Amino acid sequence: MIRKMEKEYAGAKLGIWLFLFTEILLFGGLFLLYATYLSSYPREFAIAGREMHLGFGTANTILLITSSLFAAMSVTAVQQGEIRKVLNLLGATIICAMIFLVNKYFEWSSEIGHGFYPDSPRFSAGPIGEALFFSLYYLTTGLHGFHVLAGVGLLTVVALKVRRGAIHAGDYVLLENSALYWHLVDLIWIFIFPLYYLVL
Amino acid sequence: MNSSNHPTLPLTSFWNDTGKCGVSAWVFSTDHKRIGLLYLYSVLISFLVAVLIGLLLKIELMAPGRTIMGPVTYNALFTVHGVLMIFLFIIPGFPGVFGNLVMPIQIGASDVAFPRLNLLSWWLYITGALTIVLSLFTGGGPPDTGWTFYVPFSVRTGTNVSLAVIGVFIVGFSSILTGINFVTTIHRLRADGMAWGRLPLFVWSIYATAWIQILATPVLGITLLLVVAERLLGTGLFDPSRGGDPIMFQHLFWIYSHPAVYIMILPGMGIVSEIFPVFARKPIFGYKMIAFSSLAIAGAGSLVWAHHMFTSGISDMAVLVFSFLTFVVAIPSAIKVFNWVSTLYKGSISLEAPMLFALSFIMLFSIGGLTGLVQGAAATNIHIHDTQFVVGHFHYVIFGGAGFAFFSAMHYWLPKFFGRTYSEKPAMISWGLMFAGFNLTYFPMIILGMKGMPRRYYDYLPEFAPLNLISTIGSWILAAGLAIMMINLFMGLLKGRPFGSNPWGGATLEWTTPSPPPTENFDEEPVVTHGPYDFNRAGVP
Amino acid sequence: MADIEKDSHHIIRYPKLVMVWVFLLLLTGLTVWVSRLDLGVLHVWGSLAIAVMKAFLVIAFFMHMRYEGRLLRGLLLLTLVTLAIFIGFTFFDLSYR
Amino acid sequence: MDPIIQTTNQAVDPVFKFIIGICILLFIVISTVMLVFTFRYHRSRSPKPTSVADGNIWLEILWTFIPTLLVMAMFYYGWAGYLALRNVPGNALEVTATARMWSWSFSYPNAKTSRKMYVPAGRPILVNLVSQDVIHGFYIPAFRVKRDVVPGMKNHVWFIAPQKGSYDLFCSVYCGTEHSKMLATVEAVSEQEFNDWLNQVESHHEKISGRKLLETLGCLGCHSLDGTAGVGPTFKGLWGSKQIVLTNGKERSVIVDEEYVRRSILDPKADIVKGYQPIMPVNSDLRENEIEELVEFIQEIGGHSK
Ligand code: HEA
Ligand code: HEA
Ligand code: CUA
Ligand SMILES: [Cu+2]
Repeated sequence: MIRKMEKEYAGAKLGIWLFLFTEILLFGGLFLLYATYLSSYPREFAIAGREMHLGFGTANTILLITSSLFAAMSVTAVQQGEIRKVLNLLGATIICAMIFLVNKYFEWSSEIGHGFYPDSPRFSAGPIGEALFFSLYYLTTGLHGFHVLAGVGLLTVVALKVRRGAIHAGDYVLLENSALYWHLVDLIWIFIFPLYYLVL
Repeated sequence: MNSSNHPTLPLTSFWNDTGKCGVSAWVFSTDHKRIGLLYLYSVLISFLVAVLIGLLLKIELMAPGRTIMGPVTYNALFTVHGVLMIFLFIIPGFPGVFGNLVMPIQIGASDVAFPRLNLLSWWLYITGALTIVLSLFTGGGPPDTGWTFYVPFSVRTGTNVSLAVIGVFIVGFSSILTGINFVTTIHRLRADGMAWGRLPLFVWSIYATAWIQILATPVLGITLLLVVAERLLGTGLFDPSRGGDPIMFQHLFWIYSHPAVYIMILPGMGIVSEIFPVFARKPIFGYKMIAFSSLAIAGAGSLVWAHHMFTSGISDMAVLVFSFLTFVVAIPSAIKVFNWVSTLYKGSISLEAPMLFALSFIMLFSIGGLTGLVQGAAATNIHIHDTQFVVGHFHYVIFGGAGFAFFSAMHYWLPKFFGRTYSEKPAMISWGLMFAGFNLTYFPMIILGMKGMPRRYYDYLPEFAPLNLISTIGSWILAAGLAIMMINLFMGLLKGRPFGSNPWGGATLEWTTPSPPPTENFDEEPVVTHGPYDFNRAGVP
Repeated sequence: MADIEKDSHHIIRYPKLVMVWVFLLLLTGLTVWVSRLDLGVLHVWGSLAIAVMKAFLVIAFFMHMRYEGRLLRGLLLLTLVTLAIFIGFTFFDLSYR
Repeated sequence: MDPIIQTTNQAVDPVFKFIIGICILLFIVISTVMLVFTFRYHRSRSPKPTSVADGNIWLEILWTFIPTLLVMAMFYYGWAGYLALRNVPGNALEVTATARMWSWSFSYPNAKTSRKMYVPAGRPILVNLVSQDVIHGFYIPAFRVKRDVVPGMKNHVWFIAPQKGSYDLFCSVYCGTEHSKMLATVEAVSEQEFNDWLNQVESHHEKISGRKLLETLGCLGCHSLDGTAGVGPTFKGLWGSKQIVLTNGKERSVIVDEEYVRRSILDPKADIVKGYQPIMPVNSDLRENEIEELVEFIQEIGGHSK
């Protein structure tokens, strides 16, 4: 019996990692396009990149890193059987994620307000590669935002299960795997941040 | 409980040993065998629809000019034919049906690693399939882009591309989950004694396939999403007037779709590697090389995608690299072929239906693969790219290769799961008709391509007429064979002779359990003591 | 089984996690600072190098990869190499057009 | 491979012979061996296997090595031939081929345009490929050349017509409804005839006739002038007639007048005549006087029924 559980634990761990690999490649397609269009339109990308709000980007980076820390700590906590702490940490993670999304909302609104959105009149007039930068930016951060949302949902479910006692020191794969997913969301952002906010 | 839907089966098989036999006990079952059969039915429906469309295409091409339909219909039909065949039949077919039915038993497991995820995969498949079907009847009508969805055409056309593409996306998601499930299963759930060196070659091929599903499919996913975004939001990423590059779409598309052709063929190769030793009563020749070459095909196959784009305007450097790698990926296939043929040497060969299909697999796949070499060489590709030659090539590898392997597996393994079997004679006749009809249908296409008839042509010049007519007639013979085969299998599996636990004399684990197997597959967890082709110890784990 | 290490339930103590977090913040600061310098193309590579370091920290500690068996690490490498090839080989086309 | 080739066929055909030759040979050998084994070791003749050999390292090496050699040879010849197709001879005559849904037009250095592609036989021709809308494919089977015509991309292709004669030119990349009708002819004529043709200048002041425009724009691929049914409505008797059209999915009836014809040309999706598919491509690059010509011509041939 113990052996069977051990097997299932290891299986679940392998499974979630394989899933994370597919996520990496999903975003990989967008990074591929970014790389190719950056190499075709370095100047236009640089001009477009300067329109980005570094403040929003940095704030969001810090938020995600911190939330990642909370998620990692919640795993330690559950391993040590500190259920109250787990709940607090998960709550903190979720709050960070929410603030991230609110930030994102304001950032997008401000950009759209300035006339940067796909198919906008401003782009039809501007240099030819600029629109590509913003299209990629919206698609990438949009897809990422969607993942953040999914992560919030997932962590909420996990938190409820922890409270119900379904997740505990003896069986916490679900928590650990959700944390892994959350770290991946962070990881993707770690690359989005320099590519869209910094290098240009 | 109620035995009405399978009259005389022993009460100990997965058909009824849980006591749950209603429809909902099937569509919500997490048993890998039931899910495998669900896949079988759904995949076969797609196949039969698509195959009938293929027949219509051939009738239209019987003579130049309009024969039975207009160009708009023709274009929609070949698109639907391609999409159904590729995304709803052959890609989900092997992993979904035989990967599910056989692979867990072959490694001595009682189920896959994530049974509920497995069920979700099937549901996603169904959702995606229904979405695709829905796209045919709503909006601007069935998509008319070809299964490749090339931009800018797919962005400009008024047909219902967005919905169809979303359907394909969902099916792709299902494929990813199956891949994850299988890799985990093969790593974690092998029975005691089932060392990597004792894995049946079918399992090796499913393993290699699953990796392609995991690593390549997400790229297709994002590509399709981009097409939708392009259509709905006007993101302009592939629109040249806004700096986008339509060739980038082709890169992304083929980064998935070339490896995908190995998703289609690798399990077929695995099946042939099972059938040859069993019907020649001899261990497979070069076990290690065959197992290794499956991984090599999966790996090297991910590096050759741009050979579909030699004329598109990619750089000459890219042509050089990708043409070279295309030839590299042919070598592991050659190794396999030589090892299979050597397995026959000094064996004791019985020519039953599975073996006949497997032998013809070798011939048809060789023709398909060798025509692939003609396409892989840069100079010759220029002439035959986008001609009927390509159509001939891929029907030879997909239908003659993967398809015949699928039929072979249906004859070899399905009786195991139904406990009853088909009659041998109609099986032989249907095989003969299909083999003859197949060559008559597709060889003319290869010649037509050499003569310069482009593909996706609704109408053609009179000089191409005779060969097209021959091809059309061939498709009727093929159709007759296929129909006989389907009827024979269908009747046999439901009402035919009982099928013992190991009539073929196989040495892999699925032949150590009863036919049909119980839900738990084995009465007690097997401990494997010998390799998969050690026929002296066939029948015991 | 052989391919998982015993250590898969390794517990990472809080102080260590916080240390990693501090490093991540420092690297974030560093990358913002570097982006202000006038480095030309080096910008891209410099920022990416820092991002890779951050990713490494997250994967190794937050995601427990340091304590996993060889299998997972190998597979992760496989994935990253695959992605690198997909991106890299596309440039056989783009760089020589 | 001979670096100085006379025609593009010479770059490609030997490669075909070489690769297909090897392939046929391999296929015959493999199938024969397989069939012989199947026959010789059939259970009726060989009731028990007489060997349990499950591998042989030397054989594996042999049949890894030989195929490697063969495919490398194929690769090399294929590449060499491809290079010849890419290296345009210096003295080539430049022609621009413009593709649109679903027609070709060819223009020459002196701004002459034509629906047929006239070339001097025996002289290298460099074709610059331009697309007005989606991807098309420039394919002349007789000369073994093909290149995609990608919007926004500068692709080219070259060939020599070795002999006088007419050759077929196909669109090889799927481009929509009338893809298979997107044909043109390459007329290879003598140098003398070619020059005569080229210099027979249509005076620039002369108005381009509406009929000519319909031809060059490819409209006639779908719309007939004589009342026969096509992919799109015929022009005969169109002017002034009453048509049921779908506008934003709602049916309404209109009288065909100048405004309607203009809208149909510039924004084909606005009104779809009932019973037809919304497949007409947008013609955004037309000049005002061209539109006038078109409207006038449609009025001319359509008016008399009223
Ligand atoms: C099951 C699917 C499948 C498989 C297995 C293959 C296998 C191969 N394919 Fe095919 N291919 C397709 C499905 C497949 N293909 C499809 C669907 C398309 C068209 C897509 C579209 O545009 O719609 C296509 C198109 C396609 C093209 C692009 C054509 C074009 O549009 O211009 C090319 C070009 O290189 C190619 C090459 C190859 C090669 C080299 C192999 C190799 O893997 C073959 C290896 C096999 C052998 C070599 C034969 C067996 C070996 C021997 C008999 C021993 C002797 C051999 C040697 C000495 C080498 N294929
Ligand atoms: C698995 C893959 C697969 C299979 C099996 C087939 C099978 C067939 N295909 Fe397929 N085909 C593709 C995949 C496949 N095709 C793809 C990917 C394309 C490219 C699409 C594109 O360009 O985008 C294509 C394109 C394609 C074209 C080219 C269109 C063009 O370029 O103009 C043609 C034309 O002849 C064609 C014909 C056929 C025919 C005649 C069959 C036949 O083999 C069918 C034979 C069978 C029958 C004729 C029916 C018999 C069965 C019955 C009658 C049912 C009986 C059942 C019971 C009693 C239960 N196909
Ligand atoms: Cu133009 Cu096909
Ligand atoms: Cu390919």
